[in-house]
Amino acid sequence: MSALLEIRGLKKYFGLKRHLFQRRTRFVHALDGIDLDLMEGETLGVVGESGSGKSTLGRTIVRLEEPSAGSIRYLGRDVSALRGADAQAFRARIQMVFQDPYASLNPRLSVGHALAEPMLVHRKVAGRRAARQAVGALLGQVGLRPEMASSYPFAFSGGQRQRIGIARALALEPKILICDEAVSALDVSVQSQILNLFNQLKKALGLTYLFITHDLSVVRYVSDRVMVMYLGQVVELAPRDAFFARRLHPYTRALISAAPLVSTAPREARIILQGEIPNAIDPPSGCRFHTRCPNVMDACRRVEPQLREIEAGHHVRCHLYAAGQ
Amino acid sequence: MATRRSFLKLGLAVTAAAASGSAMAQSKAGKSVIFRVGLLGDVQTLNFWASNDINVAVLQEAVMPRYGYMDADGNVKSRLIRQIDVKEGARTFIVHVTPGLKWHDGVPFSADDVIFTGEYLVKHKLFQNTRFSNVASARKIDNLTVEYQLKAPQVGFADVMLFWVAPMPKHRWETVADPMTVSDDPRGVVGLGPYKLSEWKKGQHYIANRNPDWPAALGTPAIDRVVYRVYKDENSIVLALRTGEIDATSRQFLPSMAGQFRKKPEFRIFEIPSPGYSYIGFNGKKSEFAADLAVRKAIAHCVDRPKIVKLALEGNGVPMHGSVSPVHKDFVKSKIEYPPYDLDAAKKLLRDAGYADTDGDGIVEKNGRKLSIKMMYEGSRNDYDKSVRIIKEDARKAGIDLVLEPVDRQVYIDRQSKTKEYEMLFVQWGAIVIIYDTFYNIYGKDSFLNYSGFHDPDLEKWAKNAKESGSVAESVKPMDEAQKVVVNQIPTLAVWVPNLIFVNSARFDGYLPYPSSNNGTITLSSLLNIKPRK
Amino acid sequence: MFQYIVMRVMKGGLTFLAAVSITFLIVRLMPGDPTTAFISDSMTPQDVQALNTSLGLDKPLPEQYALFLRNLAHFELGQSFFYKQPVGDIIAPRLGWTLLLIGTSLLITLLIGIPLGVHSARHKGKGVDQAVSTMIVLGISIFIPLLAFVLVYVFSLELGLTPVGGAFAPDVEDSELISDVARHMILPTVTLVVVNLAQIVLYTRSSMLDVLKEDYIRTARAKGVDDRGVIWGHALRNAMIPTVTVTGLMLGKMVAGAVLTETVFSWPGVGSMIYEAVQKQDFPLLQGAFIVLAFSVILMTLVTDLVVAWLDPRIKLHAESTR
Amino acid sequence: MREKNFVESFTKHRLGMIGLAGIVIVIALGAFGPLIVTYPVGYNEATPLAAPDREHWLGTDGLGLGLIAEIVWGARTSLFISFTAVAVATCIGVPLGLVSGYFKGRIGGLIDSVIEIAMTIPALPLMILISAISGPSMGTVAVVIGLFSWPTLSRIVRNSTLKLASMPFIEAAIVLGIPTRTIMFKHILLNAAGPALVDLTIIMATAVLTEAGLSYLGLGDPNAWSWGGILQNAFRAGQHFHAWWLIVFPSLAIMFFVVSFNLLGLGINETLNPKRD
Repeated sequence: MSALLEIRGLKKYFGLKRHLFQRRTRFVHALDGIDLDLMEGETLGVVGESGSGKSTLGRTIVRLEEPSAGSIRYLGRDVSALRGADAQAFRARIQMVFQDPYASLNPRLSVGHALAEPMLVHRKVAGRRAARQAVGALLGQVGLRPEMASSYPFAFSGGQRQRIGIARALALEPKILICDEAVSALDVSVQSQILNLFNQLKKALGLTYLFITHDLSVVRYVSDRVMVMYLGQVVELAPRDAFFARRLHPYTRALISAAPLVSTAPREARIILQGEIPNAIDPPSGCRFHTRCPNVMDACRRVEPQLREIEAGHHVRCHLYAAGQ
Repeated sequence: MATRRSFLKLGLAVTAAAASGSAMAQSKAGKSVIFRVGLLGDVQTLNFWASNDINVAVLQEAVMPRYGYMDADGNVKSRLIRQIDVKEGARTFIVHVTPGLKWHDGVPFSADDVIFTGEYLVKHKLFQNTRFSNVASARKIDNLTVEYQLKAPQVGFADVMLFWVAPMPKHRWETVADPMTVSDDPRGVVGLGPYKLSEWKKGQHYIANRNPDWPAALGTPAIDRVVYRVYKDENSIVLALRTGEIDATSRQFLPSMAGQFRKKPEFRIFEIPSPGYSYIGFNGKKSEFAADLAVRKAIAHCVDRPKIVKLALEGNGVPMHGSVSPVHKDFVKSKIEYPPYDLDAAKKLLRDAGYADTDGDGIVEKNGRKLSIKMMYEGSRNDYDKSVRIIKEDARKAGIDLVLEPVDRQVYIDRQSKTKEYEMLFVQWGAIVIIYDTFYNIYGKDSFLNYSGFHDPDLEKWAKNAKESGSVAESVKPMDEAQKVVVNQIPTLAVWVPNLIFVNSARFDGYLPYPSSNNGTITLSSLLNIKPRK
Repeated sequence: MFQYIVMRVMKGGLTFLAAVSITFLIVRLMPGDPTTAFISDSMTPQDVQALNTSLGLDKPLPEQYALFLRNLAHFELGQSFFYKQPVGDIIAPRLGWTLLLIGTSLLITLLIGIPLGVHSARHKGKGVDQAVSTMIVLGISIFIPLLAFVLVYVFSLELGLTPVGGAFAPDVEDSELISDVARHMILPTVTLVVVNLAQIVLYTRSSMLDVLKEDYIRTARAKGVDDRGVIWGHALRNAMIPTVTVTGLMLGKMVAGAVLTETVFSWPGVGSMIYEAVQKQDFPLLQGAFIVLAFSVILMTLVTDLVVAWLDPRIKLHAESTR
Repeated sequence: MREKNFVESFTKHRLGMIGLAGIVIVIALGAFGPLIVTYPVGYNEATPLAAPDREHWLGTDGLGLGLIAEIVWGARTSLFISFTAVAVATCIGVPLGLVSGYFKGRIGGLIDSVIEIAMTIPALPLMILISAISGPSMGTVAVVIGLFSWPTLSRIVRNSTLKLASMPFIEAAIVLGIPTRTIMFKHILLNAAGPALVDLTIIMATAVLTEAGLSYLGLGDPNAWSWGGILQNAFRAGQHFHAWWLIVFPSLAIMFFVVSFNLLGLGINETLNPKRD
């Protein structure tokens, strides 16, 4: 397995609107130094509370947001340097499935039109007739009937719409699919159908997934590796089984204990996090989690911990696992 | 200055009911007799001698009247001048000023003012200045007598001066270097009439109160105050008349408009034959086509006067076939008339002159240029508008394109008399009173009413002969000769003579609707004569 | 709040600058000779020469522009062709009359329109509401001269209740001036109210409907605050915000209505003066009228915006909004 | 987005359908009327100021011309004015609204300021100034009205665009590499068209009223028949006191046209945003 996508030192700050007499622009630190290798063929689950920056990560990768610093390399090439036709080609390689199946389809475009348009723009097909055939095939691939192409989004259920959204993402034959809360808006019964569809497609098409979700059970079901984010930073990154077995970071523990159905470990006391996620405009000094951490130590307040590989493939950012301990 | 006060005054009244120093406080509105006149549009200027605006003329009747007036029979009579003696075959005129007249500031009216007026008008080329163009000298005999010596005999001199000229107060104007720039003398308006202009708000109203110094010998008015109200559009005036907001207006009415007042006891309707007539004027200096006699003749063939009178005047007038109005009976006996309505004749004339329709659009061309002439007229006059539209249609049938150019009155006056920026025009003379005298003013080279500067040596000669006749009878022959030239050369083309219809409130009695001008019933004679009805 | 006012005033100034610049460009860049707009037919060559110097018509456009702005800063709006007086002197006394008419109409429009809008929102879908909707469509469809003519015909001519035109009778006593002006104002005011009412009712109604749906109103109702209290106390203040905002935007349209209304009723304001200036092709006067009206409207819009800021606490915190 | 079938829902809106029918009638009048009545030109000696009767359905004017012909040909003028004004307003207002809503940053702010300035400036006096300087012509009047109608349209398109630009389906289109132009003028415009359409009907209605107003002030085209022009002729000649038909019928025509467009707008608006709680 090689790294399809290499992310180094990725930062994304959002400037706040400055008013007339204010000297300095203030920033929200949405991503604050992300390092990550996405391996070909894997499914990486990204979890975290809202505000952790996990969605920004996905949006920055597909270039809906421009990174403030750091690099994203796809097969060794710096993505941000791409222009024109190369940028278009890159677009085709990484696609996204959105959360809200209702809002992610243009209500004024027929399904066939919505699917054909990207193929025509990228010259994946020549002419309308070929596009129609390709649309039929795509719909078949996501478990819909080809004749649905002439219908408009309002005629479909949520699950069907999400299938259309997936079909649209697949239209450009991407290598990587970013799924941003792709099933969280769906009913539980529909969720598993869509998750199964994702697994089937992965096998059939050899896709690589970045699966962003707040739902640990979904992560457990689809992921090969799991990454936890807190206030724009990675706090833990591990293979799925090791992750659920060991959950080293106190934050991870709290997350998992709050979702009891996921926990296969014997019943243990639920860890209730104190307070809310802090303001990302002025993140806490030292460890960003120290304000809510049950295991907080003196060092945590002063020194920012680094992401360290504790054992093979298991990275964690916490003073509890400092070198030599 | 009055203008700036108008809104402030409201604020003043709101804060404190401070008594204003204006003249209106003197007489209580309830007791005095007030006569209200509606004006269409504002009075252009209160410098009466620098304007021939119709509203200025109306205001002038009460405040600064002319030397004389015309009576119901069309004869010119004297008023501010008691009498004019004609001597030496109409070469010398002795002017006797009416005694007892005082200017509104108390200075007596004298022979000095009379002499000053003529000289000042000529010197500054003010309106009416050409009434004095024949004057060789003016000499003061005594305080109330002036002797005019003319360069050539001019039988109409006395009547013309009486009818057209209003005297100027010498003591006020002798220091004014450029009278054309004065519109509103900050020292107040000084007139000579039976009413003093006491208060005005530009764009709104003008109030004239009775002048106690007006000599009783000239008639004591029953009206204490004349109020002139400015209206923005014609319909407001009609409405104001109907609701009794005003008693009279200088505006003449078409029969259909006057109809709503008929059979109503609150109104009185006067119908007067007009001393003026409408005509088409050509300006050969601005249009090569207007300079072409064949075109002018062809257009003359396109004017169907009875039809125009019927539609445009709603039948309220008479067609005018010659160049002198049928009002002047002595001068139309020879029946010298313009080319008659005949579209085929018009077409033939054009064809013979080398005009042909080569592109099939119905309009003829010559030397690659379409026969198209712009016709300017005062757009707010419905009778003009309809007249020119009818003429345009008939001219079109003959292959002539008349492009209509309706403009505002003021714009019209400026372009006609100052810049001469027009190709053809349609307009009406307010009053042609002394025809044998006026003919020269219209057709003489450089005469002030010869707007287009048309010149024909024969016409010039005969018109001058007519003006410089020793008697009226002597002028008939040269007038006939002059008329022959006019109908052949067509510098102007008369169309119709209107009947003037005026509507007045029946709250007053004694209107004297003289055919004096367009002032209708609001002449000084009327103002001196009307009384509230019991 | 202070900085909001500063910002708003700056914006108003910018708007005014844009308005006068447009005027400058229109007159200069119209097809044909731009100078003819300033040269009346009655001017002598000397007059024309003097005018050329004062307007800089022989200089390049940027210099003309600078000159134009400098003249404007000194309130020099040129010389009227017809009156042969400075434009400012002619407009100044008339502006008061126009503002009086517009101000009164606006006040009455709001006094009628807001309760009507609230009432119709409360009885949504019922007969009252539908009647109001119909009225709104008719209100914005009326041709002012026709409405004015009908009013004059009925009230002045047939019933003799109101004067035909003008602002006050010429020979009125000073002590009766106010009541006389009021009498003259009735018909023009009614005309302007009728044509502008629709907008106010429309906005009050729809913003009231939005506000009534909001949580805190439901809470207040649930807490047992009586309906009348909810509507007039809580909801109206919030519903007022879009209404006042739209009032600011309506001012430009009110001016348009005033031009026609003043003309029909011979009201001695700037509007009827515009009509006269058109008739007389008095371009300096027209240009001056536009500049003065634009200034008034911009100023009044500024005031309404400040009122909105005062009504709406969110604007005071405006600065802190995130993206 | 309650899409459902827009056409189907609209047909159930009674007032909207009445408006549509009215517009169809006016358009038919403008398109086919001239085949039936000839262009009113010249004069007719026989019948000046005739009241409506069997021969002259709507009466005649001071020159004896049939009012019905003048009104039919006036319909063409009104249609020409309103469609030209709408075309001009659309060409300026829609792109500006889209651009300022889509590019939220500096460009958007700048354009938004321009829109706001344009909305504040009192349009009618400026239109009067332009028409007075350029001289009366139907084309000028139509274009000038259009030039001053775009700001509201722009604002409406901008507001819709602001909302739409952050919608996931627009982000999806970006991710799919659809060109920005296509996104703005197809994906967004398709969705912003509804509210914009409502404003277009208002612009058309207002254009006819404005033309009538300009005509009333004497700035209409004397060489074309327009409803405002017929009214102005009648008012000028003072014929409204005795020839009521010269006032009533053109006024009715204006009202009919304006009310129709406003009703259509109402219908579209309520179909798009059914506020039925």
